[in-house]
Amino acid sequence: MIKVVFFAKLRESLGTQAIELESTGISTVTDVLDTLHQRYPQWQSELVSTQLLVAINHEMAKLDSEVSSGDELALFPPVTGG
Amino acid sequence: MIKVVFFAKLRESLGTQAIELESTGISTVTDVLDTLHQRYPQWQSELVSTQLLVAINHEMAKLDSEVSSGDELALFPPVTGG
Amino acid sequence: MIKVQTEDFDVNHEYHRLAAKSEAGAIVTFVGLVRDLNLAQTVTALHLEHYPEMTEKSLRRIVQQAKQRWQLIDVSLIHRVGTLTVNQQIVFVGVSSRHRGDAFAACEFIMDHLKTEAPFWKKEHTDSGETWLDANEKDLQAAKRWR
Amino acid sequence: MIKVQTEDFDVNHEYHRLAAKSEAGAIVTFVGLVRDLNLAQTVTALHLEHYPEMTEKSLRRIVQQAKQRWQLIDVSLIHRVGTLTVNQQIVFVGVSSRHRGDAFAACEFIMDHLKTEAPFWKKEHTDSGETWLDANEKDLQAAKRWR
Repeated sequence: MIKVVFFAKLRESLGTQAIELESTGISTVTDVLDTLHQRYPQWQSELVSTQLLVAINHEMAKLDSEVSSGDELALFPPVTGG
Repeated sequence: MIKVVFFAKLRESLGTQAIELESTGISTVTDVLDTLHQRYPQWQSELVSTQLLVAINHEMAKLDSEVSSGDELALFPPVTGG
Repeated sequence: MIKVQTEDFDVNHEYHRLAAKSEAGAIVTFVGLVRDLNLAQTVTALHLEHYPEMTEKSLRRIVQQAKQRWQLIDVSLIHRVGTLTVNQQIVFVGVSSRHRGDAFAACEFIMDHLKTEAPFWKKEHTDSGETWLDANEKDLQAAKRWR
Repeated sequence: MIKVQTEDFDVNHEYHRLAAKSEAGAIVTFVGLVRDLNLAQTVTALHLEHYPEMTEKSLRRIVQQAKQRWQLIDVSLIHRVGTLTVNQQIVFVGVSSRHRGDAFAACEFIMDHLKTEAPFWKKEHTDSGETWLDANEKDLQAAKRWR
Protein backbone atom coordinates (compact mmCIF):
# COMPACT_ATOMS: atom_id res chain seq x y z
CA MET A 1 0.00 0.00 0.00
CA ILE A 2 1.03 3.61 -0.62
CA LYS A 3 -0.24 6.27 1.77
CA VAL A 4 -1.11 9.56 0.08
CA VAL A 5 -1.52 12.62 2.34
CA PHE A 6 -2.79 16.10 1.45
CA PHE A 7 -2.18 19.45 3.11
CA ALA A 8 -3.58 22.95 3.42
CA LYS A 9 -5.80 24.26 0.60
CA LEU A 10 -5.51 20.94 -1.29
CA ARG A 11 -6.66 18.96 1.77
CA GLU A 12 -9.64 21.30 2.12
CA SER A 13 -10.66 21.23 -1.56
CA LEU A 14 -10.41 17.43 -1.76
CA GLY A 15 -12.21 17.10 1.57
CA THR A 16 -9.81 14.40 2.72
CA GLN A 17 -6.55 14.24 4.59
CA ALA A 18 -5.21 10.86 3.51
CA ILE A 19 -6.02 7.88 1.33
CA GLU A 20 -4.34 4.54 0.66
CA LEU A 21 -3.60 3.14 -2.80
CA GLU A 22 -2.67 -0.39 -3.85
CA SER A 23 0.94 -0.19 -5.01
CA THR A 24 0.35 -2.57 -7.96
CA GLY A 25 1.34 -0.83 -11.22
CA ILE A 26 2.79 2.20 -9.40
CA SER A 27 6.48 2.99 -9.73
CA THR A 28 6.68 6.81 -9.93
CA VAL A 29 4.90 9.91 -8.62
CA THR A 30 3.29 10.30 -12.07
CA ASP A 31 1.75 6.82 -11.67
CA VAL A 32 0.26 7.87 -8.34
CA LEU A 33 -1.29 10.98 -9.91
CA ASP A 34 -2.68 8.93 -12.84
CA THR A 35 -4.25 6.45 -10.43
CA LEU A 36 -5.82 9.29 -8.41
CA HIS A 37 -7.24 10.85 -11.61
CA GLN A 38 -8.82 7.55 -12.62
CA ARG A 39 -10.27 6.75 -9.25
CA TYR A 40 -11.36 10.29 -8.30
CA PRO A 41 -12.31 12.13 -11.53
CA GLN A 42 -13.96 14.83 -9.38
CA TRP A 43 -10.46 15.83 -8.12
CA GLN A 44 -9.20 16.50 -11.65
CA SER A 45 -9.02 20.30 -11.39
CA GLU A 46 -7.23 20.29 -8.02
CA LEU A 47 -4.74 17.61 -9.00
CA VAL A 48 -3.65 19.03 -12.36
CA SER A 49 -2.29 22.19 -10.83
CA THR A 50 1.22 22.63 -12.16
CA GLN A 51 2.05 24.21 -8.83
CA LEU A 52 1.57 21.09 -6.69
CA LEU A 53 4.58 19.99 -4.70
CA VAL A 54 5.32 16.40 -3.76
CA ALA A 55 7.29 14.76 -0.97
CA ILE A 56 8.12 11.07 -0.53
CA ASN A 57 8.81 9.88 3.01
CA HIS A 58 9.22 13.53 4.15
CA GLU A 59 11.74 14.56 1.49
CA MET A 60 10.89 16.79 -1.45
CA ALA A 61 10.50 14.73 -4.64
CA LYS A 62 9.73 15.11 -8.36
CA LEU A 63 7.23 13.63 -10.84
CA ASP A 64 9.69 10.95 -11.92
CA SER A 65 10.81 10.05 -8.37
CA GLU A 66 10.33 6.38 -7.50
CA VAL A 67 7.52 5.27 -5.21
CA SER A 68 7.38 1.88 -3.47
CA SER A 69 4.93 0.03 -1.29
CA GLY A 70 5.05 1.37 2.26
CA ASP A 71 5.98 4.90 1.15
CA GLU A 72 4.18 8.00 2.36
CA LEU A 73 3.59 10.37 -0.54
CA ALA A 74 2.50 13.93 0.28
CA LEU A 75 0.85 16.35 -2.15
CA PHE A 76 0.57 20.02 -1.24
CA PRO A 77 0.42 23.56 -2.61
CA PRO A 78 3.53 25.78 -2.62
CA VAL A 79 4.59 26.48 0.94
CA THR A 80 3.89 29.85 2.59
CA GLY A 81 5.53 29.74 6.03
CA GLY A 82 8.03 32.11 7.58
CA MET B 1 42.66 80.39 11.60
CA ILE B 2 42.09 76.74 10.63
CA LYS B 3 41.83 74.16 13.40
CA VAL B 4 43.43 70.81 12.56
CA VAL B 5 42.51 67.83 14.75
CA PHE B 6 44.03 64.33 14.80
CA PHE B 7 42.57 61.02 15.94
CA ALA B 8 43.54 57.54 17.07
CA LYS B 9 46.94 56.18 15.97
CA LEU B 10 47.76 59.43 14.16
CA ARG B 11 47.07 61.51 17.29
CA GLU B 12 49.32 59.19 19.29
CA SER B 13 52.21 59.18 16.80
CA LEU B 14 52.12 62.96 16.39
CA GLY B 15 51.80 63.39 20.14
CA THR B 16 49.19 66.11 19.72
CA GLN B 17 45.45 66.30 19.47
CA ALA B 18 44.94 69.64 17.71
CA ILE B 19 46.86 72.57 16.26
CA GLU B 20 45.87 75.89 14.69
CA LEU B 21 47.16 77.19 11.37
CA GLU B 22 46.98 80.68 9.88
CA SER B 23 44.63 80.43 6.91
CA THR B 24 46.75 82.72 4.73
CA GLY B 25 47.73 80.90 1.53
CA ILE B 26 45.51 77.90 2.31
CA SER B 27 42.62 77.09 -0.02
CA THR B 28 42.51 73.24 -0.15
CA VAL B 29 43.25 70.21 2.01
CA THR B 30 46.50 69.73 0.04
CA ASP B 31 47.58 73.23 1.12
CA VAL B 32 46.98 72.27 4.75
CA LEU B 33 49.13 69.15 4.39
CA ASP B 34 51.91 71.14 2.66
CA THR B 35 51.88 73.67 5.48
CA LEU B 36 52.07 70.89 8.08
CA HIS B 37 54.99 69.26 6.26
CA GLN B 38 56.91 72.55 6.20
CA ARG B 39 56.25 73.44 9.79
CA TYR B 40 56.61 69.92 11.28
CA PRO B 41 59.19 68.01 9.18
CA GLN B 42 59.33 65.39 11.95
CA TRP B 43 55.70 64.40 11.07
CA GLN B 44 56.59 63.65 7.47
CA SER B 45 56.29 59.84 7.69
CA GLU B 46 52.93 59.93 9.49
CA LEU B 47 51.42 62.57 7.23
CA VAL B 48 52.35 61.07 3.86
CA SER B 49 50.36 57.92 4.48
CA THR B 50 48.14 57.41 1.45
CA GLN B 51 45.61 55.90 3.81
CA LEU B 52 44.86 59.10 5.76
CA LEU B 53 41.25 60.22 5.72
CA VAL B 54 40.15 63.83 5.99
CA ALA B 55 36.97 65.54 7.17
CA ILE B 56 36.08 69.22 6.98
CA ASN B 57 33.56 70.51 9.51
CA HIS B 58 32.55 66.89 10.33
CA GLU B 59 31.91 65.79 6.74
CA MET B 60 34.25 63.47 4.84
CA ALA B 61 36.34 65.45 2.33
CA LYS B 62 39.04 64.99 -0.32
CA LEU B 63 42.50 66.41 -1.03
CA ASP B 64 41.08 69.04 -3.35
CA SER B 65 38.20 70.04 -1.06
CA GLU B 66 38.14 73.73 -0.18
CA VAL B 67 39.23 74.93 3.26
CA SER B 68 38.41 78.37 4.69
CA SER B 69 39.27 80.29 7.81
CA GLY B 70 37.21 79.04 10.74
CA ASP B 71 37.00 75.48 9.39
CA GLU B 72 37.80 72.42 11.48
CA LEU B 73 39.86 69.97 9.45
CA ALA B 74 40.29 66.44 10.82
CA LEU B 75 42.97 63.96 9.81
CA PHE B 76 42.68 60.32 10.83
CA PRO B 77 43.53 56.74 9.85
CA PRO B 78 40.93 54.50 8.19
CA VAL B 79 38.06 53.88 10.58
CA THR B 80 37.69 50.57 12.44
CA GLY B 81 34.41 50.75 14.39
CA GLY B 82 31.46 48.38 14.36
CA MET C 1 18.83 24.34 17.77
CA ILE C 2 15.67 23.81 15.72
CA LYS C 3 12.15 23.93 17.14
CA VAL C 4 8.63 23.82 15.76
CA GLN C 5 6.16 24.85 18.44
CA THR C 6 2.78 26.44 19.16
CA GLU C 7 4.14 28.56 22.05
CA ASP C 8 5.69 31.96 21.54
CA PHE C 9 9.49 32.34 21.73
CA ASP C 10 11.64 34.81 23.66
CA VAL C 11 13.96 36.74 21.34
CA ASN C 12 16.01 37.97 24.29
CA HIS C 13 16.69 34.43 25.50
CA GLU C 14 17.63 33.23 22.01
CA TYR C 15 19.89 36.21 21.39
CA HIS C 16 21.79 35.75 24.66
CA ARG C 17 22.26 32.04 24.03
CA LEU C 18 23.97 32.89 20.71
CA ALA C 19 25.99 35.79 22.17
CA ALA C 20 27.33 33.73 25.08
CA LYS C 21 30.13 32.10 23.05
CA SER C 22 33.29 34.21 23.31
CA GLU C 23 34.43 33.60 19.72
CA ALA C 24 31.21 35.14 18.34
CA GLY C 25 31.83 38.57 16.83
CA ALA C 26 28.57 38.97 14.92
CA ILE C 27 24.99 37.97 15.67
CA VAL C 28 22.30 38.45 13.01
CA THR C 29 18.70 37.70 13.90
CA PHE C 30 15.52 37.69 11.85
CA VAL C 31 12.01 37.73 13.29
CA GLY C 32 8.90 37.41 11.13
CA LEU C 33 5.71 38.91 12.56
CA VAL C 34 2.02 38.73 11.62
CA ARG C 35 1.31 41.99 9.80
CA ASP C 36 -2.04 43.70 10.17
CA LEU C 37 -2.52 44.27 6.47
CA ASN C 38 -2.07 41.88 3.60
CA LEU C 39 -3.32 42.80 0.13
CA ALA C 40 -5.47 45.53 1.66
CA GLN C 41 -7.51 43.07 3.76
CA THR C 42 -7.44 43.56 7.49
CA VAL C 43 -5.94 40.43 8.99
CA THR C 44 -7.37 39.42 12.36
CA ALA C 45 -5.55 36.11 12.75
CA LEU C 46 -3.33 33.66 10.95
CA HIS C 47 -3.48 29.88 11.08
CA LEU C 48 -0.26 28.01 10.39
CA GLU C 49 -0.61 24.40 9.25
CA HIS C 50 2.42 22.17 8.79
CA TYR C 51 3.43 18.58 7.95
CA PRO C 52 4.64 17.48 11.37
CA GLU C 53 6.68 14.45 10.30
CA MET C 54 8.52 16.46 7.65
CA THR C 55 8.92 19.96 9.11
CA GLU C 56 11.93 19.55 11.40
CA LYS C 57 13.71 17.36 8.87
CA SER C 58 13.24 20.06 6.24
CA LEU C 59 14.49 22.83 8.56
CA ARG C 60 17.49 20.75 9.67
CA ARG C 61 18.49 20.27 6.05
CA ILE C 62 18.31 24.04 5.32
CA VAL C 63 20.40 24.87 8.40
CA GLN C 64 22.89 22.15 7.46
CA GLN C 65 23.31 23.65 3.99
CA ALA C 66 23.98 27.08 5.51
CA LYS C 67 26.58 25.59 7.88
CA GLN C 68 28.37 23.95 4.97
CA ARG C 69 28.42 27.17 2.97
CA TRP C 70 29.49 29.72 5.60
CA GLN C 71 31.64 29.71 8.73
CA LEU C 72 29.03 29.75 11.48
CA ILE C 73 29.34 29.25 15.20
CA ASP C 74 25.69 28.51 15.92
CA VAL C 75 22.22 28.71 14.40
CA SER C 76 18.84 28.89 16.16
CA LEU C 77 15.64 28.39 14.20
CA ILE C 78 12.17 28.44 15.74
CA HIS C 79 8.94 28.34 13.74
CA ARG C 80 5.51 28.53 15.31
CA VAL C 81 2.39 26.66 14.15
CA GLY C 82 -1.27 27.00 15.12
CA THR C 83 -3.30 30.19 15.41
CA LEU C 84 -1.54 33.53 15.77
CA THR C 85 -2.93 37.03 16.07
CA VAL C 86 -1.75 40.36 14.67
CA ASN C 87 1.76 41.42 15.68
CA GLN C 88 2.65 38.00 17.10
CA GLN C 89 5.97 36.39 16.30
CA ILE C 90 5.99 33.64 13.65
CA VAL C 91 9.61 32.70 13.07
CA PHE C 92 13.04 33.34 14.59
CA VAL C 93 16.37 32.77 12.85
CA GLY C 94 19.53 33.65 14.75
CA VAL C 95 23.05 33.12 13.43
CA SER C 96 26.36 33.71 15.23
CA SER C 97 29.66 33.90 13.42
CA ARG C 98 33.13 35.40 13.77
CA HIS C 99 32.44 37.75 10.86
CA ARG C 100 29.30 39.67 9.94
CA GLY C 101 29.28 38.76 6.23
CA ASP C 102 28.81 35.08 7.03
CA ALA C 103 26.11 35.78 9.61
CA PHE C 104 24.07 38.04 7.30
CA ALA C 105 24.31 35.69 4.32
CA ALA C 106 23.45 32.55 6.30
CA CYS C 107 20.47 34.17 8.06
CA GLU C 108 18.96 35.39 4.79
CA PHE C 109 19.73 32.08 3.04
CA ILE C 110 17.87 30.17 5.76
CA MET C 111 14.81 32.45 5.50
CA ASP C 112 14.76 32.34 1.68
CA HIS C 113 14.86 28.54 1.69
CA LEU C 114 12.39 28.18 4.56
CA LYS C 115 9.95 30.32 2.55
CA THR C 116 10.07 27.98 -0.47
CA GLU C 117 10.89 24.52 0.93
CA ALA C 118 9.66 24.06 4.49
CA PRO C 119 6.16 22.53 4.69
CA PHE C 120 4.21 25.36 6.35
CA TRP C 121 1.00 26.90 5.01
CA LYS C 122 -0.69 30.11 6.15
CA LYS C 123 -4.42 30.72 6.21
CA GLU C 124 -5.44 34.29 6.89
CA HIS C 125 -8.56 35.20 8.79
CA THR C 126 -9.76 38.60 7.62
CA ASP C 127 -12.93 40.66 7.99
CA SER C 128 -14.21 39.04 4.78
CA GLY C 129 -13.45 35.39 5.61
CA GLU C 130 -10.65 32.84 5.49
CA THR C 131 -8.10 32.60 2.68
CA TRP C 132 -5.12 30.35 2.13
CA LEU C 133 -2.17 32.50 1.17
CA ASP C 134 -0.67 32.00 -2.25
CA ALA C 135 3.05 31.48 -2.70
CA ASN C 136 4.98 34.59 -3.56
CA GLU C 137 6.87 34.85 -6.85
CA LYS C 138 9.35 37.17 -5.11
CA ASP C 139 10.11 34.39 -2.60
CA LEU C 140 10.84 31.90 -5.38
CA GLN C 141 13.21 34.40 -6.99
CA ALA C 142 14.88 35.11 -3.64
CA ALA C 143 15.66 31.42 -3.12
CA LYS C 144 17.08 31.09 -6.64
CA ARG C 145 19.73 33.76 -5.95
CA TRP C 146 21.70 31.30 -3.82
CA ARG C 147 22.23 28.67 -6.51
CA MET D 1 16.92 56.37 16.68
CA ILE D 2 20.69 56.88 16.70
CA LYS D 3 22.84 56.83 19.83
CA VAL D 4 26.55 56.94 20.63
CA GLN D 5 27.11 55.99 24.26
CA THR D 6 29.51 54.47 26.75
CA GLU D 7 26.77 52.41 28.48
CA ASP D 8 25.73 48.97 27.30
CA PHE D 9 22.46 48.58 25.39
CA ASP D 10 19.57 46.16 25.86
CA VAL D 11 18.89 44.15 22.69
CA ASN D 12 15.55 42.99 24.07
CA HIS D 13 14.35 46.56 24.61
CA GLU D 14 15.50 47.65 21.14
CA TYR D 15 13.91 44.64 19.46
CA HIS D 16 10.54 45.17 21.13
CA ARG D 17 10.54 48.86 20.24
CA LEU D 18 10.93 47.89 16.57
CA ALA D 19 8.41 45.02 16.74
CA ALA D 20 5.71 47.15 18.37
CA LYS D 21 4.51 48.69 15.08
CA SER D 22 1.72 46.58 13.62
CA GLU D 23 2.75 47.06 9.99
CA ALA D 24 6.18 45.51 10.66
CA GLY D 25 6.46 42.03 9.12
CA ALA D 26 10.23 41.61 9.36
CA ILE D 27 12.81 42.65 11.94
CA VAL D 28 16.50 42.13 11.20
CA THR D 29 19.03 42.93 13.91
CA PHE D 30 22.81 42.91 13.97
CA VAL D 31 24.95 42.94 17.10
CA GLY D 32 28.74 43.22 17.01
CA LEU D 33 30.59 41.78 20.01
CA VAL D 34 34.19 41.96 21.24
CA ARG D 35 35.79 38.65 20.23
CA ASP D 36 38.37 36.99 22.45
CA LEU D 37 40.79 36.32 19.63
CA ASN D 38 42.02 38.60 16.89
CA LEU D 39 44.96 37.59 14.71
CA ALA D 40 45.88 34.92 17.27
CA GLN D 41 46.44 37.45 20.09
CA THR D 42 44.33 37.07 23.18
CA VAL D 43 42.28 40.25 23.50
CA THR D 44 41.60 41.35 27.07
CA ALA D 45 39.91 44.68 26.31
CA LEU D 46 39.08 47.04 23.50
CA HIS D 47 39.16 50.83 23.60
CA LEU D 48 36.87 52.67 21.19
CA GLU D 49 37.83 56.25 20.34
CA HIS D 50 35.58 58.44 18.20
CA TYR D 51 35.22 61.97 16.83
CA PRO D 52 32.34 63.18 19.00
CA GLU D 53 31.27 66.17 16.89
CA MET D 54 31.17 64.06 13.72
CA THR D 55 30.00 60.61 14.81
CA GLU D 56 26.25 61.05 15.06
CA LYS D 57 26.17 63.16 11.91
CA SER D 58 27.97 60.39 10.04
CA LEU D 59 25.63 57.68 11.37
CA ARG D 60 22.54 59.76 10.56
CA ARG D 61 23.71 60.12 6.98
CA ILE D 62 24.22 56.35 6.59
CA VAL D 63 20.75 55.59 8.03
CA GLN D 64 19.23 58.27 5.80
CA GLN D 65 20.78 56.66 2.72
CA ALA D 66 19.35 53.27 3.73
CA LYS D 67 15.89 54.79 4.21
CA GLN D 68 16.01 56.34 0.75
CA ARG D 69 17.05 53.08 -0.85
CA TRP D 70 14.67 50.59 0.82
CA GLN D 71 11.16 50.66 2.25
CA LEU D 72 11.82 50.73 5.96
CA ILE D 73 9.51 51.34 8.89
CA ASP D 74 12.17 52.12 11.47
CA VAL D 75 15.90 51.90 12.14
CA SER D 76 17.76 51.79 15.47
CA LEU D 77 21.50 52.26 15.59
CA ILE D 78 23.55 52.29 18.79
CA HIS D 79 27.36 52.38 18.90
CA ARG D 80 29.35 52.25 22.11
CA VAL D 81 32.61 54.10 22.81
CA GLY D 82 35.11 53.81 25.66
CA THR D 83 36.61 50.66 27.10
CA LEU D 84 34.92 47.30 26.51
CA THR D 85 35.87 43.83 27.65
CA VAL D 86 35.63 40.47 25.92
CA ASN D 87 32.15 39.40 24.87
CA GLN D 88 30.66 42.84 25.46
CA GLN D 89 28.34 44.42 22.91
CA ILE D 90 29.81 47.09 20.61
CA VAL D 91 27.12 47.96 18.10
CA PHE D 92 23.41 47.35 17.48
CA VAL D 93 21.60 47.84 14.19
CA GLY D 94 17.90 46.98 14.05
CA VAL D 95 15.69 47.46 11.00
CA SER D 96 11.95 46.90 10.69
CA SER D 97 10.17 46.61 7.36
CA ARG D 98 7.10 45.10 5.78
CA HIS D 99 9.26 42.67 3.80
CA ARG D 100 12.36 40.76 4.83
CA GLY D 101 14.43 41.56 1.73
CA ASP D 102 14.41 45.27 2.54
CA ALA D 103 15.23 44.66 6.21
CA PHE D 104 18.19 42.35 5.46
CA ALA D 105 19.66 44.61 2.79
CA ALA D 106 19.31 47.82 4.81
CA CYS D 107 20.80 46.28 7.97
CA GLU D 108 23.86 44.97 6.11
CA PHE D 109 24.22 48.23 4.12
CA ILE D 110 24.29 50.23 7.36
CA MET D 111 26.95 47.97 8.91
CA ASP D 112 29.10 47.97 5.76
CA HIS D 113 29.07 51.76 5.59
CA LEU D 114 29.55 52.24 9.33
CA LYS D 115 32.66 50.05 9.08
CA THR D 116 34.25 52.29 6.43
CA GLU D 117 32.82 55.79 7.03
CA ALA D 118 31.89 56.35 10.66
CA PRO D 119 34.72 57.93 12.72
CA PHE D 120 35.41 55.16 15.26
CA TRP D 121 38.80 53.60 15.96
CA LYS D 122 39.56 50.45 17.95
CA LYS D 123 42.62 49.86 20.07
CA GLU D 124 43.07 46.33 21.30
CA HIS D 125 44.60 45.49 24.63
CA THR D 126 46.23 42.06 24.43
CA ASP D 127 48.66 40.04 26.54
CA SER D 128 51.51 41.58 24.54
CA GLY D 129 50.44 45.24 24.70
CA GLU D 130 48.19 47.76 22.99
CA THR D 131 47.61 47.92 19.24
CA TRP D 132 45.47 50.13 17.06
CA LEU D 133 43.51 47.92 14.68
CA ASP D 134 44.16 48.33 10.97
CA ALA D 135 41.31 48.80 8.55
CA ASN D 136 40.15 45.67 6.85
CA GLU D 137 40.37 45.30 3.06
CA LYS D 138 37.34 43.00 3.22
CA ASP D 139 35.35 45.84 4.81
CA LEU D 140 36.28 48.26 2.03
CA GLN D 141 35.17 45.69 -0.55
CA ALA D 142 31.93 45.06 1.33
CA ALA D 143 31.03 48.76 1.24
CA LYS D 144 31.79 48.99 -2.49
CA ARG D 145 29.19 46.32 -3.30
CA TRP D 146 26.38 48.80 -2.72
CA ARG D 147 27.44 51.37 -5.32
